[in-house]
Amino acid sequence: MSVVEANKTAQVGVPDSWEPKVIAFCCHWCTYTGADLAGLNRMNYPANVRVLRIPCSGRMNPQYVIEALNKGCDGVLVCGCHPGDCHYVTGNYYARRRMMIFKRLLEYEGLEPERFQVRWISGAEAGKFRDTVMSVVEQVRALGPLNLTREIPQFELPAVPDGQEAFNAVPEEVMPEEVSA
Amino acid sequence: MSRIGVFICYCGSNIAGTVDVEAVAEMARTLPDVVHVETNKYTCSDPGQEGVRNAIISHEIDRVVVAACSPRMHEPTWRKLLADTPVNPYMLEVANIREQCSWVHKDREVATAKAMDLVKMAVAKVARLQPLHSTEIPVHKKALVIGGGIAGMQTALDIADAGFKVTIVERETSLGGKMVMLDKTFPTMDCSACICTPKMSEVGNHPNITVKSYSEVENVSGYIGNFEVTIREKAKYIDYNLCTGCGACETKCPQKVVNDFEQGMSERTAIYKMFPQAVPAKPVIDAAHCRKLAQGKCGVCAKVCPTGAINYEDEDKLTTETYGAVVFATGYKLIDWKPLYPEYGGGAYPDVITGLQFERLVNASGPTEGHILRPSDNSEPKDVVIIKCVGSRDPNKGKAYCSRACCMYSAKHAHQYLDKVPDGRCYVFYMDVRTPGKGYDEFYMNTLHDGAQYIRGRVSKIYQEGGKLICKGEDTLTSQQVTVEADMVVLETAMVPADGIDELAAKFTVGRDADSWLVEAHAKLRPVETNTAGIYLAGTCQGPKDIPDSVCQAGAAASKVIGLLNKDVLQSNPQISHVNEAICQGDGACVGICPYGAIQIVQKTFRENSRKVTRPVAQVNPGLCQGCGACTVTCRAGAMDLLGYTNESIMREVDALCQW
Amino acid sequence: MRSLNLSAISDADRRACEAIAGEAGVNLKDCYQCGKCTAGCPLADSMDLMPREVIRYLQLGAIDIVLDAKTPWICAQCVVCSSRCPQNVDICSVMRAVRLASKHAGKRPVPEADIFDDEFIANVRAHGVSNEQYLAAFYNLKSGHLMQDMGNATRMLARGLVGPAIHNTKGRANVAAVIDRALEADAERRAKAAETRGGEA
Amino acid sequence: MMKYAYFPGCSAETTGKSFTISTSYVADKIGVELVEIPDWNCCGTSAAALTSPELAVALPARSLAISERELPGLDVVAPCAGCYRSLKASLAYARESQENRDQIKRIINAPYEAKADVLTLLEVFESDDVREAITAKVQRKLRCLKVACYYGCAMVRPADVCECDNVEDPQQMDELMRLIGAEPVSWAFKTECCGAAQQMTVPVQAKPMIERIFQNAAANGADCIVTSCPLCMLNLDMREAEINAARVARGEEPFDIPCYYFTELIGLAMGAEPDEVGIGIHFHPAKTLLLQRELDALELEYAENEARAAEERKKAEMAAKIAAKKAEKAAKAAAAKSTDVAAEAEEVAR
Repeated sequence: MSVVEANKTAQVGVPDSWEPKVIAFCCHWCTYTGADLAGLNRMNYPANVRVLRIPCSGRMNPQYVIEALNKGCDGVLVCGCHPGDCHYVTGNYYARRRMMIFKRLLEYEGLEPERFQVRWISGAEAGKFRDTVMSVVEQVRALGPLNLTREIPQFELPAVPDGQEAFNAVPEEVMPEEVSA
Repeated sequence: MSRIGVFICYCGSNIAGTVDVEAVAEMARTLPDVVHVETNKYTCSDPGQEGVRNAIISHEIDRVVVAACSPRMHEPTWRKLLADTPVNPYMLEVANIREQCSWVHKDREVATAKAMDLVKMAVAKVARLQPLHSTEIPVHKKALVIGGGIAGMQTALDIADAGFKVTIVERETSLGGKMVMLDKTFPTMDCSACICTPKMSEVGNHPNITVKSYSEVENVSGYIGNFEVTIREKAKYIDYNLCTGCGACETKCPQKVVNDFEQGMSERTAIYKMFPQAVPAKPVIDAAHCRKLAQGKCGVCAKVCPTGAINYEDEDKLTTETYGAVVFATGYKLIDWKPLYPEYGGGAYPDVITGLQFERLVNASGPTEGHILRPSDNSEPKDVVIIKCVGSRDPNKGKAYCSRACCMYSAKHAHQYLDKVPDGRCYVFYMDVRTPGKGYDEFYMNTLHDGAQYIRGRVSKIYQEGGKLICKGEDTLTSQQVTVEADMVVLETAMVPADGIDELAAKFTVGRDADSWLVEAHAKLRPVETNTAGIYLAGTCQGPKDIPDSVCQAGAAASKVIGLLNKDVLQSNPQISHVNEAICQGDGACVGICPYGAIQIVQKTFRENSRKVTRPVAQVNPGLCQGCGACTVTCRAGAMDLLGYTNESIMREVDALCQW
Repeated sequence: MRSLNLSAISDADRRACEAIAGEAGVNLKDCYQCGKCTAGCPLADSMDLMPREVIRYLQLGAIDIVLDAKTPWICAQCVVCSSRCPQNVDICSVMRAVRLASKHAGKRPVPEADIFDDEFIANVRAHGVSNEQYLAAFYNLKSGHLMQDMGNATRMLARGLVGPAIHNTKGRANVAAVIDRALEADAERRAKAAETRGGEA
Repeated sequence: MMKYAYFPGCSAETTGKSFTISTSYVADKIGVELVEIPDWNCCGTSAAALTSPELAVALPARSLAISERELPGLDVVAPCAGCYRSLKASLAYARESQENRDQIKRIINAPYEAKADVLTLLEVFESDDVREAITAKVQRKLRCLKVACYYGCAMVRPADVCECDNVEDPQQMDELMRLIGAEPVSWAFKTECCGAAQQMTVPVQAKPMIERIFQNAAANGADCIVTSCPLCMLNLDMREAEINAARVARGEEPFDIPCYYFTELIGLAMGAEPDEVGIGIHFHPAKTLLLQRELDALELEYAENEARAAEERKKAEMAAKIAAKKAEKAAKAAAAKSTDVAAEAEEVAR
C-alpha cells in the first residue's frame, strides 16, 4: 500500500479536536525577519505553525523533512530569501534545486504536494508570511492528518564520533592541494 | 548530564497578556535535564540579567534557554551576559514567544500551548549544543589598493590620512587611470588634469603610501586581516634611485611606437613616460619595442643618461607582503567596438572615433594641442555626429546594460565641440537622455541651447562617399529617415571591466556578474563590500559610474578599511562549518558550492588501525567561512556539519516539536 | 495624425497583435523603439508607416492600423532590420507575419504586391517552374500597369534571354499537388490558432 | 574531382543565362562536376514565403528530397542567391526537429531526411582545392580592374539561416577576385538590397535602391560591380539604363558601371573570350571596360618591366663600384704590408 492510500484509509474517524501540525523552516535573514515583522504589526495567523530557525535555506537538509513527517507533522514549509537576495549569495539557489527535486521524490512516493511547500518570503513581507501560513494550514487541514502506516525508512546520519577518536587519527602533515570540484 | 536553566519572560504584558507564563514554566520543570526554571517581568532589564547570572552560579547551570522576544532582538545581549559566567555563550537557545507567539495569536490557550512547544524545542536543541569559541584573528594594519585611477587614489589617500600604510599596485607606468586622459569633467567643466594631477602627486609624496607602478598582483592567499599578496614589479630597465626624470633619454630614443595614452593618435618613444605629469615622474623602457632589448643594437639612452640609471639587465621583481584589507579599484576600459559594428565601418574609417579619442583631441596637451582636427587629414570637421549607446543597451552586439556616464559625457563633447568650432554643426543621436545627478540636466539643457541637434534614434549605418561620412538614422520623433553627411563621427562606446579582471578576481574569490563586473555583498546595504570578508570595491570595477560616484565609493571603501584596520584582532564567528575527517571522502563537492572559497581539499596523513594513510580531506578556513551551511547538505558522506546548527540539534528540535 | 483612443483597444485586438508577433517568434516587449530598423531600411522613404511604427502599433494593440499599413507590402524582406536590431527583434519576420495576417483578413493595401505573389505561385503551380516572361505579362495585365518594363522586355528578347517557349517540368502535376497540400496545412493551422484564440476574426 | 547536386533555378535558362554559361565554363576547367537535380521545381522564393510558411518550406523540400533520393551523398549547389536562401531556410526548418520533417514529408508525400547541405557557388569556391585549381588555370590576371563585389542580401541574411559570420562586409568574392588579379575596392553597399521583386511591384519606390548601390560603388572608385545572383544582376544591369536616363534628365552624370558575374571574370582570367562566358549579352555594354583594363594592364606591365630593368642596371652598377672600391682597398693594404715587411726587414737587419 502506498503512503497516500494508507493515508486515505486513515481519514475515517478523524477526531473533531484534530488540529494540523505544520513546521516551518525559516532562514534567519529573510523569512524569520518577516515572521518577526508580522508580530510587530500584530498580525494574526493560525497557531498551527511552529517556526524553526536555520541560518539559510541552503542549510535545509531533506532529512529534516522526513523526520518531521515521520514523527507526526502533517505538513512542512521551507522558506528563504527571494532568489537573488540570499544573504549568502547563492544558498537559496541550492535550496531551490534540492527542494524541488526532493519534492518530486516525495510526490512520487505519494505525498500530497500541499504537505511540502517551498516559499520565498523577504524580511519585509510580513503579510506574505501570514497569508502563506494561513493557506498552508488550510490546505493541510483539508487533507486531514498524515497517517503513515509505515514509516519512511530512516536515513539518520550515522552517529560517527569525530575523526580523531574513531581512528585515533592524528594529522601528521598537511599539504594543500587544489582539487577541481 | 547537562544542567539546563530556563528563563521565561513576561515582557510586561507583551507576552503574559496572551501566554500563561507560569503554566509554561510549570511544564518546563518537567523537561529532561532542566534543573532550574525562572520567570521574570523583564528578563532583559538589569535586575533580570542579574537574576540569570545568579541562577547560573547557584544551580551550576551549563546551558541556558531564554523564552522571550525574538533572538534577532536580544540574542547578542544573552551571549554577552553568558560571557561573564561559566556558561559558554554558544550554549544558548532563544525561544521566540513574543513576535512569533503572543503577538500573533489571540487565544490564550492556543498561545500558551504554542509557547510550551517553542520552549520544548529550545530545550531539546540546547541539550545537544557544544561549547564554541571564537578565535582571534590578528589584523595586519596595512591595506592594498589595486589600481591607481581616481578611485584607487582616493581610497589610498583616505586610508593613509587615517594613519595606516597603503600600497597601490598600478599596472600602467603612471597613476591617473582614465580620468587623467579626460579633458574636462562634467558638469562643472573643471580641467580634468588640473584636479587629477595634484591627487597623483599627493599620493606619490604621501609618507604612508607606497606606489608600485608597472606592477601586477601575482598571487594571493590568506583571509581577512591576513592577505598574503605577491606583487610582480615588471622590469623598468631604469634604476629609479638614480633616475632624476630629466627626460634626456626620451628626446634621443630613435624608436617610435603608437601612443596608447593618446588613443593611438600620436607616437611616443620606446623609453617613455605615459604623459608629462606622470607619477612616478620617471620613464620605463618598453621592452617589446626597444631596439637595444629586442635587437641588441642601439643603447642611445644609456649613453645620454647623465646619472647612469639605465640598466638593460633589469628583471621582474617579486615581493610578498601581508595586508589586512584589499580594495579593488581596477576600473574599466571602453568596449572594442570595431568587430561588433561593421555597419559603422568596423574601424575602416579613421574619422569614426571613440569618445576617449575625442577627449585627447580637445585636450590642450593632446596630439593636436587642443584643436579639433579629424585624424584622416587634420582638417577641422564642420559637421560632427555623436552616437550614444554604442555597445551599451545592445544585447545583440554589445552589452545589455546602460553605461551610465555617456549621456553626460556626450553632452559635454557636443558642448566642447560647439565651443571650439562655433560655425560647426553637431548632431547627437540618442535613445534616451539620462541625467540624474546634481546639475546634470541643467548641463544637458545648456548643450541644447549651445545648438547641439539631438536626434532620437539609433544610427543604422555609416558609410563614406566623397570624403563625407554618411550617417543614416531615424528621427523617431518625426518618424522619418534622416541622413547626416558628417566630417567626423564620435562613438560613445560602452564601459566594460578592465582587461584581466576575471583572473584577478578569481585569485581573490571575488564574485563577478555575467559581464564580469565585480559583485558587491548587497546591492543596497553593503555596496562597497564583497562577499569575501576584507575585500572592498571602489569605482568602476563594480559597474559603470562617473567620477563623483567613483570618488564617493572610494571614500566609502576607505572608511570600511579604516574600521577594519582600527581593530587589533577580529573575533571570528565560531558558528561555522566543521569537517568530520573520519568520514570525509575528499571528493570536493563542498568546495564548489561554497560562495566564499572557504573550503579546500588538503592531503592529510592519519594513523588508522595502526597504519599510516594519506588521503584528501576538506578543510574549512575559519577566516573565510560565513556559516551559511550550504556545504553541509551537499556532502554525500555527511561529513560536513554546521556548528551551532548541527544536524543532531535540528533533528532533536523537530522531534521535540512533534511530540505536541 | 488622428488621436488614438487606447481605451477603445480591445483584448481581442491585443491578442491578435500578440498572435502576429508569435507567428514571427518575436516578443513585442523587447522593442524599445530606437529606430535602427527604420534607419537601415532601404525602402523606408516610401513606406506609410516606418518599420519601427509597425512594431509600436503592435505593442499598442492597434491591429487595424497595422493590417491596413502598406509598409509590410513594400518590405523587400532584405533582413537588414533584424540583423542590426540591438534587441534581437526579428522585424523582418514581423513584416511577413503582418502581411499574411493582412492578406487573410482580405486586405491588400498594395495590390501590386499581392497580385505579383499570387501570379508567381500560379505560374509555378501550372509549370513547376516560374516562366518569367508570362509572369511579367500576367502581372502587367492584372495590375493594370500594361507598359511596365516593356522596353526591357524587347531588350531581353533581343538578347535571347526570354522567348515565347514555355518551360514545363516533368513533375509539374506533383508540384501542384505539393502546393495544394501545403496551402491546406496552412489553412488548418490558421483555423486551429483562431480557435485557441477564442474564435475572434 | 568534386561533385555536387546542381539546383539551377528558374532564371538559369533565361535572365541568368550568362551565369549558367560562365559557371559551367569555370566548373569544367577546375574539375567541379555539377549534376542537375532531375525534375527540380521552383524554390518559391519570397512569393512563397509571403503566401504561406508551409509553402515556403515545402517547395524547396520537394527538390531537396529528389536530390536526396536520386543523388545520394551529394551536397546541393544553388548559384542563385534567392534559391539559396529559400532552400537553406527550408533545410534549417527541417533540421530543427523530427516533427518538422514529418510535416514536410506529409506535404511533399516523399521520404526526406534533410541530409545534404545547401551551398552557394561561392562556398564551393572557398575550398583550398578549388582555389588551387583556379590559380593553376589562370592565364591572364585581370590587373587594373577595380571591382566592387556585391553579395546582395539573400546570401548573408538571416545570418543564422545563412550561417554567415560577416553580414556587413563578407569577403569570399573579394578573395576570389584577388586570386585572379583584380582589385576589389572597399565599399559599403556589399549587402544592401537590390530591391528584388519589389522592382516590379513597387518600381518607383524601389528604383533608388539600385541607384544608391551604383553611387557608392562609383564613389569608392569601382570600375564595375561583380555579383553572384541572377536577380541582383538583372536589377542592376538591366535597370542601369533607366536610372541613367533619370539622372540625365535631372542633369546628373550617368553611371558607366558594367556588371559581371564573378564566374564570368574567373572565366576571362582562364582565357575565355567575353562572348564565351556570356558577357556579350549583358544590357549595359560590358566589353569596352575589359579591353580598356587589359590595355592598362599591359601598359602597367611594360612600366614595371622597365622599372625592374632600371633597378637591375642600378644594382649591377653599384656592385661594380663596390668591387672596384674593394680591389683598390686590397691593393693599398697589400702595398702597406709590403712596406711594413720592408721596414721590419730593415729593422732586423739593423
